[in-house]
Amino acid sequence: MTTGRDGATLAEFRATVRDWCRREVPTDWRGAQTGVGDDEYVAFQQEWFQRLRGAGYAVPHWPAAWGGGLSSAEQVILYQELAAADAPRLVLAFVSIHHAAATLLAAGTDEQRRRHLPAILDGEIWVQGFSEPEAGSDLASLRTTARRDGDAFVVNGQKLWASGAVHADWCLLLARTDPAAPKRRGISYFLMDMRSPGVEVRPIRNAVGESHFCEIFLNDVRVPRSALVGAENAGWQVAQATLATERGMTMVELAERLGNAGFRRLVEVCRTPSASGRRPIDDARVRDRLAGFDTEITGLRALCAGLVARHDTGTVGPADASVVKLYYSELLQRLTDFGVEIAGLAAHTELTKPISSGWEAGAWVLDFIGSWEWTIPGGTSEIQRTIIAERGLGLPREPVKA
Amino acid sequence: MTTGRDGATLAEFRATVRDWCRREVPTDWRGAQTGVGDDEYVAFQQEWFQRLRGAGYAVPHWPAAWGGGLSSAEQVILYQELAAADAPRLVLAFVSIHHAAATLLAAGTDEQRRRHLPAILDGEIWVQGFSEPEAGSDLASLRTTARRDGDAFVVNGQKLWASGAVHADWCLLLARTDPAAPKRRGISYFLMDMRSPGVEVRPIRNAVGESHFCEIFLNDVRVPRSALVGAENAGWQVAQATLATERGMTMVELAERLGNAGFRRLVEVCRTPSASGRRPIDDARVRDRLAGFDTEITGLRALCAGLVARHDTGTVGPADASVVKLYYSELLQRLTDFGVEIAGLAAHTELTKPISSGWEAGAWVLDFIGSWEWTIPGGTSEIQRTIIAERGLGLPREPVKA
Amino acid sequence: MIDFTEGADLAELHDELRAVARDLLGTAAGGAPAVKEATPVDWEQLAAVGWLGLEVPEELGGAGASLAEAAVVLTELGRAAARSSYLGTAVLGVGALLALEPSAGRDELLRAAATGAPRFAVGLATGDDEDIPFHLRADGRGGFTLRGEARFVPDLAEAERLLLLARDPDGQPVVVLTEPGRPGLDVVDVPVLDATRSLGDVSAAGAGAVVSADQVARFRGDPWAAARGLRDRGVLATACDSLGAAEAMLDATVAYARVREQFGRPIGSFQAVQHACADLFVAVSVGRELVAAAARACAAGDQDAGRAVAMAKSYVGGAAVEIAGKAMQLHGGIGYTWEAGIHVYLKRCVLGRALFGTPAAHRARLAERFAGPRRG
Amino acid sequence: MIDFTEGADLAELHDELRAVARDLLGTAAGGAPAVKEATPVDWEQLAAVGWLGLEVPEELGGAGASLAEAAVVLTELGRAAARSSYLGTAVLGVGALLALEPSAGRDELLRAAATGAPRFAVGLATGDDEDIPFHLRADGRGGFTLRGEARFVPDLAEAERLLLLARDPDGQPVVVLTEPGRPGLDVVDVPVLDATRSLGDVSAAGAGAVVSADQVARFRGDPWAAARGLRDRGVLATACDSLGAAEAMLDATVAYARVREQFGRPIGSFQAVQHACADLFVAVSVGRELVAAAARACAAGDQDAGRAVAMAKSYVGGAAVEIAGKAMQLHGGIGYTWEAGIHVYLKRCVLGRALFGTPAAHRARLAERFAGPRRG
Repeated sequence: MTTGRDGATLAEFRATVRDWCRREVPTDWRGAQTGVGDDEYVAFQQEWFQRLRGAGYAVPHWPAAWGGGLSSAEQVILYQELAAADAPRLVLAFVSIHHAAATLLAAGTDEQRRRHLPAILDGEIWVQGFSEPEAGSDLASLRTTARRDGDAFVVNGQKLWASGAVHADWCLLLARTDPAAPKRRGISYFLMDMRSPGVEVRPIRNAVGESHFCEIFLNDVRVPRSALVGAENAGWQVAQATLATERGMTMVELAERLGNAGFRRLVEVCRTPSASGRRPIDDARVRDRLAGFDTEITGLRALCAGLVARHDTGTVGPADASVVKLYYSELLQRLTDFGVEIAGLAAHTELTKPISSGWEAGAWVLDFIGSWEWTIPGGTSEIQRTIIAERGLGLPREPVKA
Repeated sequence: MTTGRDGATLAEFRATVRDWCRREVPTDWRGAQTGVGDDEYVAFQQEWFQRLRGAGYAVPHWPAAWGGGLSSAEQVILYQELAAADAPRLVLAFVSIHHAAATLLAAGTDEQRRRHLPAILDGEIWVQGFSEPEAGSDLASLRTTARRDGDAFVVNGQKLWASGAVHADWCLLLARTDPAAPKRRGISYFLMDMRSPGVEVRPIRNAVGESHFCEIFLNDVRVPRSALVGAENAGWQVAQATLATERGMTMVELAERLGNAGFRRLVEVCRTPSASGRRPIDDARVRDRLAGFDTEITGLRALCAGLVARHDTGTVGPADASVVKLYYSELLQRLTDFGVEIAGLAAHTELTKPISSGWEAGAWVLDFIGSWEWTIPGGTSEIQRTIIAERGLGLPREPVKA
Repeated sequence: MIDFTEGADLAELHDELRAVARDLLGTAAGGAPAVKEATPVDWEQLAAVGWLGLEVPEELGGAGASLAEAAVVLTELGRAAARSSYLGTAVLGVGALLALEPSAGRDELLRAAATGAPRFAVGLATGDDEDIPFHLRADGRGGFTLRGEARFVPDLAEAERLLLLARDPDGQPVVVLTEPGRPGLDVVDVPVLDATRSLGDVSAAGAGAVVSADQVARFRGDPWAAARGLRDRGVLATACDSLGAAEAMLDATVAYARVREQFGRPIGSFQAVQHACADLFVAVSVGRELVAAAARACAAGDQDAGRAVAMAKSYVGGAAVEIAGKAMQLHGGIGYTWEAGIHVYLKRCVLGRALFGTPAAHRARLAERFAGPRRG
Repeated sequence: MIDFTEGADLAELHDELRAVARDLLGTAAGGAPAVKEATPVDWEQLAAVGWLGLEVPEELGGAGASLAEAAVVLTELGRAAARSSYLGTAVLGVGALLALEPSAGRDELLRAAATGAPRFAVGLATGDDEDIPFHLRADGRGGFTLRGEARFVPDLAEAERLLLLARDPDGQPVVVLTEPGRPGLDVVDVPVLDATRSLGDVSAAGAGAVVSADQVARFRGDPWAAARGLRDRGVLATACDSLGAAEAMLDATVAYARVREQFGRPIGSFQAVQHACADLFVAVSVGRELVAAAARACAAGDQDAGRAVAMAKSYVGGAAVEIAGKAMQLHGGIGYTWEAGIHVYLKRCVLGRALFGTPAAHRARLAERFAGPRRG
């Protein structure tokens, strides 16, 4: 494997990655992946994943023993170069290589790790089964139950916003195993085979017409006891431990993509002359906004770098991740909104955007509407602000209802 | 008196007022009233008040029998023309002609009215003694007490933000007469002679260095029973009834002043060339902002007109006044902030602004800092938003603390 | 049909018209939008209730009302995110016809417009560029050759008659009356993300289209003022539409926040939601005033109408996108689903912001009066 | 005195410097600002702790540190809203001297600067206009005549020595070493609302001021780059100052919101206050990163330093005003009093936004690289 691990300097590592990208990133994948069907999307993602895997770039954050082992600095460089080369995103494998792997590494048994980590490298797809219809951002109030029945649990309930569930082989499932316990107690964490009888997946169309969010209906689904991760009724803690393994690298990737393809496309559209020959960028107001976005993206990148560095030194603050997520998602929304404004009426005729892209596709209206996928899921912007205020700044909590 | 009451059309009334303004508004009062002492300020205000009184323009909103009697439409015209002529504001008499008169007219005895309304026309000055140090926007928790002692009440406590108290002859006082009653009950409303023994006034310097806000210390102040307005312990209701007589005309005045002198000065500063000869207005970004402010001021004026009209027809909504106050005060803040930006470093050398002016003096930094006098007192912008949400939109109230 | 004859109280008439519209469009209860797809409004019904002929003189079968009343209907169509050819036929089409020199032909078309058959589309500039899109050259045989292109023309695909804004050989604005399918004329439907709208391009390229003299209609009075007035109609109509959509989004959000519970209480009791809704309410209130003023100014033919519509459009165009966006945000995950229908409004508002001029373009136009002569 | 020799961990050193500074300036506890008037910081003490000579080479009695360390001090001075001549002497004065061709005279001045006597002021452009404010004409007798004007020069009234940025007769930037009181030179104190700052105008009008050849000092290397670098120092310094003031305002607001009760609970438990504070925290976090990057770039002499300081200044300059304004708002009535001292910070931030270029001016400069060649 050609990584920088073996004494190579970071500059050498960057050169290696850049060179690899020049050779391996598919050309014009954006064009080719616009408007394709589901099968082609999955095939494209799996192939790209294997190509990255071959170079040692698919799971850089995993321990070396399992196929990863890049340092934080190398991972940052990797994401910078992939973004600079406008490589496709790893959308399909996202939960597998991040949440599933983190869960297994942090709380799984050896048996569970050996069963799943190599499989994930071979393309096993996972889905997260946390959210529920009535719970929304309030995870502690989840209602799906798992009742003990001999050597298994019988699961009943419904999951929502399960991204990519139609393609998933396995599910990270939170379910209530002790209905009498207080809200955050009595929840257990399971690995659930999506081919189990009683699992039904129904895609939900989102605001841009895509269907990667899904509902999962669980009807007397039997999950063996061996599928439990961590102790029974300690699922909440397992979920928290999983979250704690996220070290800011996803935000680095998103910031780099916004700073590369995203901003480049924005400058491009500002330079495109209208029918009357006038370029938006010839307007001082447009230049002012562009310079503002350039500045904010620079700030975002620095925030991300700081987050990664503080994870490395163990000095990360309790709200640091929320600051970055909030700032990124609202910046993305403002930037794509401005893109819509500048691109004018013609922007509305772009009816599809490339799959495997983020919201920096340059299909401005779709990118803008898609930006709510960042301000709502994973804790709405409102919830991030509360976290920042209470945990980051130590402001008193809102009084609980009488 | 030359008003439009006697069958004259509104157009004729406007012409009459315009003509009067041309003759009677002091020329260059802004220059002359910049940096003057307290005595000169009071003399200037009193003289201007008497000049307006002579024309029937000092208390247009009072009943005709007491010296007023203009219709809403005429009052709007009056304020439009005064603003267009950039006349001085009635600052000193504000509480007297609005809050004091409204209280007397709505809840005072005939005796009280006869004693005070003509005196106000002759220049009697009033101050509002509602706010207290610990209460802020939370009026219901006031602590000043008025204990019955024979035919009088003995008042002890402290009032804050009493605007103009150093000049006041009389005070509209809220004090707690029944300490055992729930928060909003047990409060009484008094007319208090400011020359009573035990009244001490201490001016508070505000953020721009002026001292019109004051503390009032009340130390065993005797107030006769006859000074009670409304029933004992019904002071909260009296205060509410007083508020209800405000029919939006103050907002009309402020909006007109912002739309006239305020915006005119903003355009002026945008047209002033810098040392290098370049005018801010030659920048498309500046033109964009100016057009935005012009639009917002137009919207504000229409909102004010609508508020007055709905008061007239009795269809005013429970949050309409909050909408206008919130919008005005934040627009004022944004507009003066932009003025500061455009006026550049030179703006910081203007160390005083004309007294008797609003925050549209063109002393941009002082105007900007003074704009917080609108977003904080009289219910902060935060409280206005809560009022709009709960009373205007019917959203559920925040749960009360357990 | 409502009586718009003189003397009637306009505010009351508008309230009545609004109530009828909400009834007809199924938005009477306010509340959450139920729109998921672009369901067209029944065209015959619009004709039957008299909306198509609102501005058509009574003697030609119309209601003899004004653009102020059409503005009420436009706002309600926006509120319902309704798909109809109202803008093309009843607002732009009728507006163009009313601005022409009276003639038997024109009156016949006005009478037809009120009945809804044929439908019209008006070829004029709908983007930031306000130029007149077509021009005529005399062909030396008493007729003309038409060339030019109008893009993003509302309700073009459904239109049976076209009114194209053109410069005559002297450079003066005129209206060319024609139909889709005429030789040399290209009509293309342009699908957009906002599925509740119909937009299309009409062009006469290459050799152009042959136009006979009787197809060329002249404006009454100053033709430039008439052309500007026609564009102002489009601007106002889009502002009305965005206002209506914004109102719907505010109502839907407030209704949702009252009932949706999280963390054990209605989300509408959280200050973050309360204050966000308060800001939306303020923006809707300001927008409503500006739109009302613009509608009055247009209806009265005020000299300053252009300024009033630019203000309304620039304010409401921007605010509506913010309001629909905030509605999506405050609806949480549900709001981002296709089913919830918020996206329908968001797309409509985003398109509405650009159609007939972006806020920035209108503000640039408004700023011309301050700039004064250049010095230094 | 802290050891800035190579190999030491810069982040730790900066933390230490920051802690010392907060101790010395009385802002160690964070919390509410106690500033009511412009109390000057003890100048001798600044010299004694080595801050004035931070950038002066060790062999000249300084600490041999860099602008990155001075940036820490500048931020802390902003945090304390301190009045001192640090900017004029230790940042601009020392910065100008360091950029000159080495000479015994220059080294003597650097050595003196580190002791705090004399104090310096640098006559350079401090507004949006970046031109070099003075120019020299040869007087034919081996000397020069100086003409020009620099307005709003920091710490001018307290300065005993002046370094005026001028164009020599060939148009190249040079530094003129002079003193207040020299014939033909006018030095005027300009009082501003922000009483924590000292600004003044220095001019040589009319017949100008006579300057001898040995008063004219040349820059090392590219004189234009040196002049730009000097201006960048002022830009960075002002950004640091605003960042410090913004940090103080955030801390004060959070501390106040924790204890101040209204409606029976701490105001910091209301979402409106929580979310506002969260937004301020985000802005401070972003600003801190941009300022740190700019300080690093300047200290390292990066080619891109101008871009980094423009980003830091434009972002923090605007954000600091918003943060101080929000602090005033969230402190309620108390915040609007003179006693509370919030106004001191607000005025300092508002002035800081304009000093060394408004955010808009810096963004205009930043945008030059995108605009590309004009077409069409």
